[in-house]
Amino acid sequence: MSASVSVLLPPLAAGQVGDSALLERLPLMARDLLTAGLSEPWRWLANSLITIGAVIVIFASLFALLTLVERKVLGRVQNRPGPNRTGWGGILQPLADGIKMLTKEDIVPRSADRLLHFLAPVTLLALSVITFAVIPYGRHLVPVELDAAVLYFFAAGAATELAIFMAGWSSHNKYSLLAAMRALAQLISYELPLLLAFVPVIMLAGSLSTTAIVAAQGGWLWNFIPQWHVLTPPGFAGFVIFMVAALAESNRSPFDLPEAESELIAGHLTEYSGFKYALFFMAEYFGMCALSGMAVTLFLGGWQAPLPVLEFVPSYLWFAAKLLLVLLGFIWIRATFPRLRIDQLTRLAWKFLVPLALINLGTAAFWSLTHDWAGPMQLVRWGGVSLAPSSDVRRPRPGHQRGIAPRTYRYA
Amino acid sequence: MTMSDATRPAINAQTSAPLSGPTDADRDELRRHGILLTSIQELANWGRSNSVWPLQFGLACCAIEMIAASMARFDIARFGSEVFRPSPRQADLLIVSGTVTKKMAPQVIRLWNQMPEPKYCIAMGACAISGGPFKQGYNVLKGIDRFIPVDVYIPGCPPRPEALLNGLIELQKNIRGRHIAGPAPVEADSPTAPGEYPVPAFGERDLEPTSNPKLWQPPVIVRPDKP
Amino acid sequence: MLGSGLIQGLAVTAKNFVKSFHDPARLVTVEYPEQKTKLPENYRNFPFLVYDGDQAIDGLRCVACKICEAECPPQCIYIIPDRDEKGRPTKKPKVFDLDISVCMSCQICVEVCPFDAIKMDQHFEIATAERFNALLLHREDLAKSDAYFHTLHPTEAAQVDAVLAEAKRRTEAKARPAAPAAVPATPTAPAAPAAKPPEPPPPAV
Amino acid sequence: METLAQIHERLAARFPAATLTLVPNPAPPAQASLLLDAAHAREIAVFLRDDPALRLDYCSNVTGVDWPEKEIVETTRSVQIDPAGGPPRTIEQKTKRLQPGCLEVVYHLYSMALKHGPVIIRLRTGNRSDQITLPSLTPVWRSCEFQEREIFDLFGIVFTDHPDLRRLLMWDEFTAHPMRKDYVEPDDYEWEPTPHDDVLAKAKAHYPAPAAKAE
Amino acid sequence: MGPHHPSTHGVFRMMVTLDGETVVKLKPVFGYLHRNHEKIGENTTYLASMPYTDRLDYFCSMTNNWAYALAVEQLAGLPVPERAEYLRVILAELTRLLNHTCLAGFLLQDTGASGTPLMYAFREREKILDLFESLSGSRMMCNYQRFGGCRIDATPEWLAAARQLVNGYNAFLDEYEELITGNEILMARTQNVGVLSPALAVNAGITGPMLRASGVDYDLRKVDGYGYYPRFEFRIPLGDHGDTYDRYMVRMLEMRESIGILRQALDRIPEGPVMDPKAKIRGFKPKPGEHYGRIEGPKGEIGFYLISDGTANPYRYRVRPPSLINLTILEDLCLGHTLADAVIILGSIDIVLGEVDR
Repeated sequence: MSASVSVLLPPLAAGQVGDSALLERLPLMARDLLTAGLSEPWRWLANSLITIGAVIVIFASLFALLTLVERKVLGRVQNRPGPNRTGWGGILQPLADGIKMLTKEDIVPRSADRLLHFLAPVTLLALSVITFAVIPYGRHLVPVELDAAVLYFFAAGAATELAIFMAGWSSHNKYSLLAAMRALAQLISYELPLLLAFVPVIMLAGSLSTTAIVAAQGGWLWNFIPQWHVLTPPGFAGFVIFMVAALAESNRSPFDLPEAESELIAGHLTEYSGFKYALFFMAEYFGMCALSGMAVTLFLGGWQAPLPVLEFVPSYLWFAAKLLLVLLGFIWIRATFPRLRIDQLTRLAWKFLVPLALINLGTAAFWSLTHDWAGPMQLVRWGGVSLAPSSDVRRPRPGHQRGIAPRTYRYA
Repeated sequence: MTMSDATRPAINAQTSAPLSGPTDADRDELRRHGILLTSIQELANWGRSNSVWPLQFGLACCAIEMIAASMARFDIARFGSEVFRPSPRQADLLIVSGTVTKKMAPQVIRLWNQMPEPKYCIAMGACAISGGPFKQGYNVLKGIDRFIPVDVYIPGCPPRPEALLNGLIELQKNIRGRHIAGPAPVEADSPTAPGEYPVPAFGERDLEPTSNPKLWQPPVIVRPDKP
Repeated sequence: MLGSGLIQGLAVTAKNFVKSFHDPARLVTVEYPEQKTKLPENYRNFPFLVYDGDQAIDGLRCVACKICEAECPPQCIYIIPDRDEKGRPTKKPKVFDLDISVCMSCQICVEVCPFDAIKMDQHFEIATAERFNALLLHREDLAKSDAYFHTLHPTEAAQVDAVLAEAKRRTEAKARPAAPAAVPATPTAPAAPAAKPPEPPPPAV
Repeated sequence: METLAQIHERLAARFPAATLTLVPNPAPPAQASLLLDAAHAREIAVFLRDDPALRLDYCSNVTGVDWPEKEIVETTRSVQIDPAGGPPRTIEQKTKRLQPGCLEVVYHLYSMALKHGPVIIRLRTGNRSDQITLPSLTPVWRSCEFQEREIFDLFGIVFTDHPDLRRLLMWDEFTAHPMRKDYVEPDDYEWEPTPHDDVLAKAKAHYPAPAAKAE
Repeated sequence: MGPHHPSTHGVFRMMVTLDGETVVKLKPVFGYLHRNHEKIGENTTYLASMPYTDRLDYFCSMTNNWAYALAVEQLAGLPVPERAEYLRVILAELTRLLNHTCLAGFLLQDTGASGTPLMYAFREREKILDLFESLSGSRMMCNYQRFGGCRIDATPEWLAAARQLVNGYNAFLDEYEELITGNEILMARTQNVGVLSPALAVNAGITGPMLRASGVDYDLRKVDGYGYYPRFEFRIPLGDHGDTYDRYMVRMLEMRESIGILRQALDRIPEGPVMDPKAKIRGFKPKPGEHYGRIEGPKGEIGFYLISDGTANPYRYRVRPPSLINLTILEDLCLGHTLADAVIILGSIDIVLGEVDR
């Protein structure tokens, strides 16, 4: 199957994009220039360290930027300007927050498990950072090329539950414990739809390697419609499921149950102060960035430009733009929705998203098997894949039977 | 009114710690010449003053004005302070917004103890400062500064949200003038739990003790007899 | 359809986000230290004492009758009437203290004052780090000129002026036939439509 | 709706053993009330709630009132006709008597079903020290639950058969009943820049020496 | 939970026993804001209690003022001029708008909508507060009603501003409902949560929108017909399920009715004095007697019970707080639901701790 898909796509060569090749290679050339004087094993080590450093620095500044953007966007949505007095128009706000966090007293509760209490943020951060390794940021910019990159990504991402549970358990606080329980229930529930959601992509691309998946999304139909997976019916359904599950996996509203402010104070973070809290915060944003990056890679064509004429823009910029767009979506959703309850949350996962993802799996198989249908058969193909997921959307769900509907009211 | 100033102890000693560095005027002068004078202390103070996260803690009427100050019309976010943290572990600023009753006072002190240094306290409104209109009540604490140190007092009943913002600006100024090592250690009453303020117990008629004598020594009032 | 409510909500927030850049009704923030909302004329925040003429202390309208001290709900006013050398009351306050850490700006002192001597201020930027000295206002801090009162509450000030002028005319009319007696004026609080004769100061509570 | 006098009559006929007194109210709206005796209060309350003509299903307000012992000076006037045929003389006699103190609970009842009311009933304790037990009406009207707890807290009336009689507003260790008229506030001295006489007296009690020195 | 908790609306404490996340026992603890209002009221004059009533339920100072003024006026038999009665109706309905708007915002904040509905609610609240401020001089603590009328007359400009606000309010409500009422998450969170049966509601003395959400038609504006309410046309929305969603929706619908009342009142308000000329500011001493006066506040029946012994201070001063009595059934509503539900049930009861504890 992978062969049949790759035949459809134009072969990719580095020299094909012409002038932009230099720009494309610019980060790599800079790195090579720095390490040019070193002998081979050292050079490899230096190259890797530079890559790791660059990824961490870039995402750390993205994290800083993101906190600011989130506060600004939330502000704008709520008819107010947001932070604008620290630095020029508020640009230094994250810096101020960072300095304050760094210089804040670090409190470990007397009854807490000191070791776990310390390890939890470190583990979470480490696990979030290593997921960055396999995301292709540009045409030539993949920190680690793995054959099973997608698998690696989700394995590392799934382990973050452990860290959250550690935090909740070690704090020895009733709210934290409840949060830990919620986190486990929630993250395990959403691991499944998350995994099932991208299986269609793997079926379409025929590979577990992220580079190959991005490469499979290159090219344009009739020279202007990009062949991204999100624009195919199973890919679109997969994208929606993936994004819902990603919201839940990264503990974002409306699934921010583990740290639900109005119920559990700050959930598993209740007992964390100062820099450890900042680490948690950072790790959560890293997790969100990684999942968004993966969404971009799997569904939104990775670093591919949306139109042929726009190819002169370096691919990593396209990736950054798409990443920011997805992150903005996260913020937008946070600004709008109330939170679900834990039972509704798990019900949504098991009774709606998982069946939908399974149906989508079948649809994807049908879709990729029928890629050569043409003429009127094309209509049948589109009809088939569009109807299948909607059968799940329309299916009556026992949990929702008790009349969740708009109501009319009478007057005395 | 005659008041014997000699008997008045230094209350809030930590708020008047002078900055032993260059003055604002010096700095402005240097800045004009293109030199950005800074130090670790200033950087830290700058960061702290621009990122004061209040504890999401409302007591009474003033809490509504506190919420209003964080809402669109007044937008405390402009000062970087809209991050109302519900957990005291992550908060920098305790806004005592409203009447502290004797039943509530131990809880407020506990919250204050749970906050990490450096921490600041704003007494917002008449009730938090002195018991205010309700000070004649048997269950009303006559000022939160009997138990915890207060950095800025905002009178008013309730103060307008602008007045709260004004208080926050005052606090920011205050923070910029501090030493990095934190406030002068006037607190630290118990050697076993440094930095913790004793929490009063509920007595049969009143809180026991009724104030923290290390922190609070009211001046003596001497009035001439009424004619 | 499932999700239509969610999409509607997203549309509303998006609309607000976009409009906040060009529609002033969607960006309602008053950037406080730089911009200030215009306070309405009736706004009240802590009382002050009105004086006539140039002398802040001598020109105080307050006659130390202690009505406001008695009526003040939170008991935040403290007055000692002044006496001259012979021990006779001079109808001036020797001490007029107002504790704004207790005051709740209820305006009852203004309503009960028969002499229009105490009025409400509009100054609210008084955050301070000093509880005792900064929040206890003495008569020197409280005394503000009649012109200041006119700028704050022009309508109320005009009414007060009319009432005072009327009272003056009446006392003069009375004083001409009779011996000049220290009859207090018969003004009224502007809120109360009926003119009431002033009551004798109640005994100190 | 029936007048209170009619209700009184019906109740008296229905509960002959109960002592019922009509308490007049001189205020213009004249919300008179019915004083019940504690022994029959629960029965009467159930009757008032369930009687089809009254249906007082809603107990709005429950209040405690403290009536301390009071010395009442009563002036009785009697007109004496002079036997000698002179003009009649009025003789004033002053009698002093000690009105015993009591604690009182006032219930304001309304009917939501029939939309009428109020019917006010009162209960009185025997005195203010040891006979302070009254039957709880919470089993009849749930809305009394917190209000009776509050009265227990602030006035010290003990309600029998109350499901959860604990202090409502003050802390559990508190012993006094602050809404009683003879309650004395704890002397927690507060520095008050504008001290009124009682405050000043308190302040002097706390700082006798400097106060004397300054004078 | 509590007394310091983000969603207890102040300093309220619930002793919650959980089985997993299900509430099996819930005991509310009060008194953290017990400010001795009644004791202070008995030690001061009738007039001096008026500013304290502002601080009872600090969202609804105007209705608190009115309830107290009404009780005293009935106790002393004072007349109120026509214009003052109209102003009172206008201000009471504005207060109802204010309270319900804020409640909707806080309720949604409790369900976790990160601030946006609350911000929109407070945006509108500021407009109403501007009106209050320009009339009475203070944003929240209006201290506006007096025995026998109102303190200051409203200018024509004020009435015009009020008219403008009322005309624009429906648009706000539309936007708000578009934002959130149709939201499936909100419906899932609130429908069938915390169901209150009409029988229990009546027996427990629940009043206000909460009672009407359970389907009991009892609104003092119709029943007592106090003020000039019989002169206005309005309807009472009733809920059929008595759950949290109904409590929210009944308030939204009540706001639309309030807008109708406001339109009528602003059109018909007559000229005239706002204060009864015989009313006394100082030295007010009603004759001995007692009276219980009540009005329909935004949260429910707020009443004042006064015993006068002929002196300047009331002998007994008692507030009937709707919030406290509405809390009676909190445990009944929460049992069997999760902790997250308990939070929004508490939110939908609409309490203000200043009034619960007084």
